[in-house]
Amino acid sequence: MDATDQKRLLREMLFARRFEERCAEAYHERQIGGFLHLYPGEEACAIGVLEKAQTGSDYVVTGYRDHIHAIKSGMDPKALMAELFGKEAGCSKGRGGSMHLFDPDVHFMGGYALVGGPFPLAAGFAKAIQLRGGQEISICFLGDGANNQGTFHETMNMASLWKLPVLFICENNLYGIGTAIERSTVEINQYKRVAPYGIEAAQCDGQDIDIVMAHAEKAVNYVREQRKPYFLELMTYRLRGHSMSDSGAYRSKEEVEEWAQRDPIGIYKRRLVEAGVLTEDEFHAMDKAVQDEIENEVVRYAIECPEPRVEDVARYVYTEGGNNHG
Amino acid sequence: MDATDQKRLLREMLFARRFEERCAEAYHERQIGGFLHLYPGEEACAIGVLEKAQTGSDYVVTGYRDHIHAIKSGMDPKALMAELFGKEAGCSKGRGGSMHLFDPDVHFMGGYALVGGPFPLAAGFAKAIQLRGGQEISICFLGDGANNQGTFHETMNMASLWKLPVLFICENNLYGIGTAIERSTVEINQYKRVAPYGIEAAQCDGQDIDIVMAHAEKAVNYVREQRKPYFLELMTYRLRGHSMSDSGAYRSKEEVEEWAQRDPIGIYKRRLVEAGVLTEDEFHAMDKAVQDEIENEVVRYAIECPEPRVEDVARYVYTEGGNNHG
Amino acid sequence: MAELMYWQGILRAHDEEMARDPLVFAMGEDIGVAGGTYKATSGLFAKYGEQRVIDTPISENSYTGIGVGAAMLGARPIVEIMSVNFAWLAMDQLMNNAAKIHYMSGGRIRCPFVMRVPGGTAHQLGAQHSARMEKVFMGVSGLRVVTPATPRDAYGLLKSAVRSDDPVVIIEHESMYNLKGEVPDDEFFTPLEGVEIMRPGKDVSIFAYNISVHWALDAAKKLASEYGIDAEVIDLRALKPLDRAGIAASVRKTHHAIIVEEDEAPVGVGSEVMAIINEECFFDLDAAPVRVHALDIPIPYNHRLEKAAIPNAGDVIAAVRKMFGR
Amino acid sequence: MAELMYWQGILRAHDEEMARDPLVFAMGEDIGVAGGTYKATSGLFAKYGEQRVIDTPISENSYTGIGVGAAMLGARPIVEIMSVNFAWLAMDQLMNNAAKIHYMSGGRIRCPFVMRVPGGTAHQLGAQHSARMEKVFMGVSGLRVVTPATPRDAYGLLKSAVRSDDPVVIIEHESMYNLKGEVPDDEFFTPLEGVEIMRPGKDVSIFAYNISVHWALDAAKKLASEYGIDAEVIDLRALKPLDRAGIAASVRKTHHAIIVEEDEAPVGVGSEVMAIINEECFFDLDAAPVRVHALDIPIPYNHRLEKAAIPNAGDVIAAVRKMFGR
Ligand SMILES: Cc1ncc(C[n+]2csc(CCOP(=O)(O)OP(=O)(O)O)c2C)c(N)n1
Ligand SMILES: Cc1ncc(C[n+]2csc(CCOP(=O)(O)OP(=O)(O)O)c2C)c(N)n1
Ligand SMILES: [Mg+2]
Ligand SMILES: [Mg+2]
Repeated sequence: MDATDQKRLLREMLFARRFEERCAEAYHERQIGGFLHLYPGEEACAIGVLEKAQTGSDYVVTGYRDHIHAIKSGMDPKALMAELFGKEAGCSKGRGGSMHLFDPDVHFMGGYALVGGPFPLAAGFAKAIQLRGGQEISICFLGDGANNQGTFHETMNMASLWKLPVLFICENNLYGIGTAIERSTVEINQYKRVAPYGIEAAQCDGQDIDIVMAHAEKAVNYVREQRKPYFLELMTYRLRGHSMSDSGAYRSKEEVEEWAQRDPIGIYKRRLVEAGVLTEDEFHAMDKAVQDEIENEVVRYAIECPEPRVEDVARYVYTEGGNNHG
Repeated sequence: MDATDQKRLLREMLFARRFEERCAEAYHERQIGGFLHLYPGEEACAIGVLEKAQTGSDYVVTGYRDHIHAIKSGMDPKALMAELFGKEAGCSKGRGGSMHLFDPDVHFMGGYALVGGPFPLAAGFAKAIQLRGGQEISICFLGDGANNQGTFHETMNMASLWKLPVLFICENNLYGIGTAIERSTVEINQYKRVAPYGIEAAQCDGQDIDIVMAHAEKAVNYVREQRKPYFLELMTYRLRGHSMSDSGAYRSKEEVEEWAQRDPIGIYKRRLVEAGVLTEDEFHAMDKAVQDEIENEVVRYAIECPEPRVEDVARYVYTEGGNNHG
Repeated sequence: MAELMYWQGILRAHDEEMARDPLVFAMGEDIGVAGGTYKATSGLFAKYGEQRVIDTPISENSYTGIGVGAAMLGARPIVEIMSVNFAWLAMDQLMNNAAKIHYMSGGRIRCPFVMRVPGGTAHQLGAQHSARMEKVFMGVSGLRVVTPATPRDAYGLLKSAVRSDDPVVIIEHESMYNLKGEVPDDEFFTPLEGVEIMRPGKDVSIFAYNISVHWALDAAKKLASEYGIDAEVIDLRALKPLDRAGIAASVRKTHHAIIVEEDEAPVGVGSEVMAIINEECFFDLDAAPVRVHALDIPIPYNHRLEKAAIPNAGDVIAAVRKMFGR
Repeated sequence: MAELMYWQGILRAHDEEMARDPLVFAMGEDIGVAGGTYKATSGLFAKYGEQRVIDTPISENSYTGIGVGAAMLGARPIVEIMSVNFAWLAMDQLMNNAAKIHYMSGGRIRCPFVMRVPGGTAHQLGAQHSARMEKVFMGVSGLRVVTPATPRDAYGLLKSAVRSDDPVVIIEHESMYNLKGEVPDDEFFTPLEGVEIMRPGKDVSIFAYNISVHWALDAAKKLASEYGIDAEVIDLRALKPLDRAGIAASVRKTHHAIIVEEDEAPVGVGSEVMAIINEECFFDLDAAPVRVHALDIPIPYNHRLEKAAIPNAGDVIAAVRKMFGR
C-alpha cells in the first residue's frame, strides 16, 4: 500500500468520524429524527474490511449502525445525509432513515433495525450469487449481541451446508446497548462460536486498520475462491453511546478512556506520521478539509434538497405492475 | 441393578413396543386420529434415561414422539390410550391428542408439535425450580433435527449463562422426517454443538439400555448437583416411519435391517438370557402378559370410557377466574 | 382441458416457472428428495437438482430470510412452510423484512419473494397444527396474500406470484391437495387482485375463500333447491389487497351478506369484509351482515369437538335461512 | 392520590407484586442494570437481584419460552419485549405454546405468563420500529390482551395480569411512558375484561384504546365546544376478549359509532368492533359506522410522511363532523 492510499485511508476514517459527529449535532438540532447509532471508535472495521472487498460488486449488508458501511460501499455521503434529513434525494428517498439506508446501485443492500435480521439476508444474497454463477461475495457486518439471535445459528448452518459465499464480520464492541457481553453470552470470543458449523474463523484487533486489512484480505479471498463462508471477529469499541439516548452508566470512565487510547484514527495517524508519510500539519489540514466538505457539500445539500411530497406517502408499498401478469 | 429390576426394565421396553404397535393398529382402524409418531427402536433412550431420574419429581418435556416418555414419567397408560382415542378420561381430556400429552401430577409437562419449541420450556421449568430452590431438575428430550432450530442456540446460551438445572437429551435417530442428518446439518455429532455454550456433553449408544443408564446417571447427577445444564446425545434409530404416512423411500432396506439387529429389546433380552436372569420362555410369557394387559386393560379402557361432551368444547380457553382480581 | 388435483396444479406451476427461469428456485422442509409433504414439489429435485430444489434444515425464520435475500438480488424463491403454524417462527423475516423492504428503500429494492403454506384445520391434528392464519398475513402492509380454492387457481396464483415483483403469501389447505378440478392446458395467470364470482345469484352474497368456498357452493345449491334462495358465491381469493369494489358490487345487487371463514372470528376476514361493506354500501343492506366462523378456541383433538369448532355448509345454510326467516 | 407517570405506574406494579410473591420475576433486554429503555423496571435489579430481574441476551423467542415454561410451574414471569416489532420473533412461543397450553392440556396446566410490550408509532423510528400489532395478539384464541391508556391502568392492568392464571399480553406505547395521571395510593386492580367509559355522551360513541383514547378525548372536547356534538369516549382497554355488551350498550344509546385506532385498518380493532356492532345492534345505527385509522403502508421515516400516515384528533373530528353533516 503506497503513501497515497495510506493517506486516503486515513482521510476516509477521518471523514467517517466527522460525518458521525456532524450527525450527532444535526440530531440535537432536530434535523435528524428517530434512532441514531453512530460509529466513532469502530471506523477501522468497516473501512478496513471493505478496502479489501470489491465494493460496488460485492454485496454488503449490516444493522442499524450503518452509515460508514454505506459510504465505504460507495454510497454518496450527500445521499446519505439527505436520507437522515428525511429528504427525497436521500438514498431511500426519505422513507428509510438512519437505520434503513439502501443503495442497490453500489450493492449496498441495507441497514436493518432488527438485531440478527441480516444474517439470513446475507446468506440469501450469496444464494442468488451462487445461482447466477458470479464471482461476487456477500458481506454481512453485525454486532456481538446479534450472535445470540436464533438466526445466527440457523444461518451459519445453512451457509456452510450449502457452500454460500458469504463473509460474516462480527464487530465485537463488547456491549449490546447497556449489557456487557459476559452478562449475555457464555462464549465471549465470538469466532469460537462457529466451529460447530465447520466455518473457518479468526479474531483480530479491530482498532488497527492494517491488522484489519490483513485479516480481511485473507477472509475475502477465502470466500471468493473457496465459495464458502468465513467468519471474522474484530475486537472494537464504540466511543459514544449506543444511540443518542445512552446514559453510559453501564461502563466505567476508565474503560472508555483506555479504549480512547486505541482510537483507530489515532493509531493510524501516529503510524503514518512516524513513517514520514504525513506531518501533523498535513493531518490538521486534512481534518479541516474533511469538515469543510461535510459542512459545505454534504450538510448543505441535505438541508437544501426538498422533502418528499406528502401526496406520495403511499407510493412504494407495491411495485408498479405487481399484479400485471397474464 | 438386581434381576428384578432388570426384568422390570425389559418389561417396560416390551410394554413400550407393544403399546406403540397397538397404537398403529388403532390408527389403521381409525380409532386414533391426527398425526401419530411412534417410538419403536428408541425405547432404551426414554426408559434408560428416566430410570435414572426422579420421575414424579423431576420435570420432563418432549416433542410429538412422546408416548413412552409420558409412561416412563409415571403417566397411566390407560389415560394415555384414552387420550389417543380422544376420550374425556384422557390425560389431556381428549383435547390434546398424541402430540399433546400432559400429566402435571407426575410432572410430565408435555408433548409439543413444533420442532424446537420445548427447548425454552425446559429451561423455563429449570428457572422456576431455581427460584423455588428445589432439588428437582428439568429433562428435555428432542430429536437431532430440532437442533437446527434457533431455539436450540438461544436456549443453550441462556441455560448455561443462568446455571439452569436442565438436562438435554438428544435422541439422534439420524433423520428429520425424510431428510438424512448430513443433508440438513454440518456437524452430525450433536453433542459437539454445545461446546460454545460451555455445556458439558457426551454421546453414547442409545440402543443398549445399560450404556444409556450409565451415561444418564452421570448426567442426571451432574445437573442435580452442579445445578447446571448437561447435554447427552443418544445414537438411535426409529424402526418405523416418521409418522403413519411415511413412504420410507429415503433410507435403504439394508440400513433399516442393520439397525433392527441393534434393537434395544433384542440386545437387552439376549443379555439377560445369557446372564441367566431370564429364559426364552419367560420372555415369551412376559410378552404375552404385556400384550394382554394392553388389550384387556389399556385398550378396553380407552374404548369404553366416554368422549368429552360437545357442550364443553369451549371450556379451558381461559382458567376459571382468570379475570377475578380486585 | 385436463383434470388435475390441487397439488398437481401447484406442481405444474413450479415446473413451468423453473423451466423458464433459472433463477426460480424452491426451498422447504422435505420438499426435495421426499417431494413435499403433499407432493406439490415431487419430481423437481431429480429434474432441477439440489441447488434449485432445496431440502432445508428445520430453521423456518432463516430459510425464509435466505429466500428474501435472494429475492432482493432478483432470484425468485418459492419457499414452502410445511404448515402455517410453523410460520409463526418465520414472521420476523416475512413481516419485518419481506413486507417492508420495497417501501423503506423508497422503491429501490424489489422483493419478488413467494411463500406457500397450507393453512387450515385438517383432521384431528390438534391445537398446534390446526391454525388458520390468513388474518395475520393480511394485517401487515406490503405483502400480497392470495388463497386458491381450486386446482386452477392453485396453478394460476402461483404462476402470477412467481412473476410478481412483490412479496406474495399463498395460503393453501391441507384438506384440498387432493381436490380435483379442471385446469386449462394453456399457460395462464390468475390475477393477484380481485374477487371471482363462483356462482351468480340475486338474493344473498356469500363471501368465502379457500376451503370455505366449497362450503358456500354446497350451501348455495341446497338453498336454491330447498329454500328458493338464490345465493351469489364470491371467492375473495385475493385477501390482500381486498377487492372493495368487487365486494360492494355484489352487496349492491343482493342487499344481503354472509361471510364464511374457517377461522375464529376476531379481527378476521369476516370482520374486514363487514367493515368494507359498512364503509362502501351500508345503506344497500336489507339485513345485518353475518359472519359464519369457527369458535374462538384452540382446536381440540377429539373429532367431535373439532367438528363442533369448525363451521360447515350446514352453518352457512342456517345463517342464510335465519336471515331470510325461512 | 399521587400523580404518576405511565412508566411509574408500571414500575409500582412490578415492585408491589415482586415484594409480595417471590415467584414473580422480570425478564427482558436491558431491563436490569440499565433499568429498562423506558425506566419501567428501574431500581428493581438492585432491590430483587439478578435471579429475579434478568437482563436477557437478544433471543426473544427463547426467553419468551423460558417465561412460559416457568409459568407452567407456577412462577409469574413478566417478560418485556423492547418493541412490539421484535415480538414477531417471539410469536412461536407466545402463540403456539402460551396461548394453547391450558386448552390442549384439558385445563390441567395453567400458564400465568405476562408479556409487556410497547407498541405503536413513536417519532420517526422507521418501518421496522413503528408497528402497531394489537390485532395480531387479539386474533389468536387463548391469550388475554389489554392495553392501558393511562398511568392508572398501566398500574392496574399489570397488577391484574400478574395475578391472572391466564397468559396476558399488555400493549403499552412508546409515546405514553412520560404521560402523567392520577393513580390511587391504595392497591387496586383494573379488570382484564370490559370497556371503560372515559367521557359519557349521547350523540356518538367513539371507541378507542391505548394512545387513540387521548385523540378521542381531545376530539370530544372540541366536538362539544365547537360543534355541539356530545361524544361518548369508550376506552376498549381489554382487546381480548372484547366486551361485546359494553360496545353495544354505548351504540344503543348514541346510534352512531366511530372507531379510532393508530394501526392500519385491515383486519384490525376497527373491523372487529364494526363487526360486533353489526352483530349486536345493527338496527340501532343511524349512520354507517366509521373507522379512523392509519394508512395501509409501512411507516415512513420522514416526519411529514409519518404524520400523514398516522391519524390524530383532527381526523376524529373530521369523521364525526362528516357523519353529522356539520
Ligand atoms: C430483534 C431485536 N431485538 C432487540 C433490539 C433492540 N436493540 C437494538 S441494538 C441492540 C444491541 C445490539 O448489540 P450488538 O449486536 O452488539 O450491536 P452494537 O449496537 O453493539 O453495534 C438491541 C438489543 C432490536 N433492534 N432488534
Ligand atoms: C417448527 C416445526 N417445523 C417443522 C415441523 C415438521 N416436522 C415434524 S417432525 C419433523 C422432523 C423432526 O426431526 P427430529 O427433531 O430429528 O425428530 P424425530 O422425528 O426424528 O424424532 C419436522 C420437520 C414441525 N412439526 N415444527
Ligand atoms: Mg455490540
Ligand atoms: Mg431425528
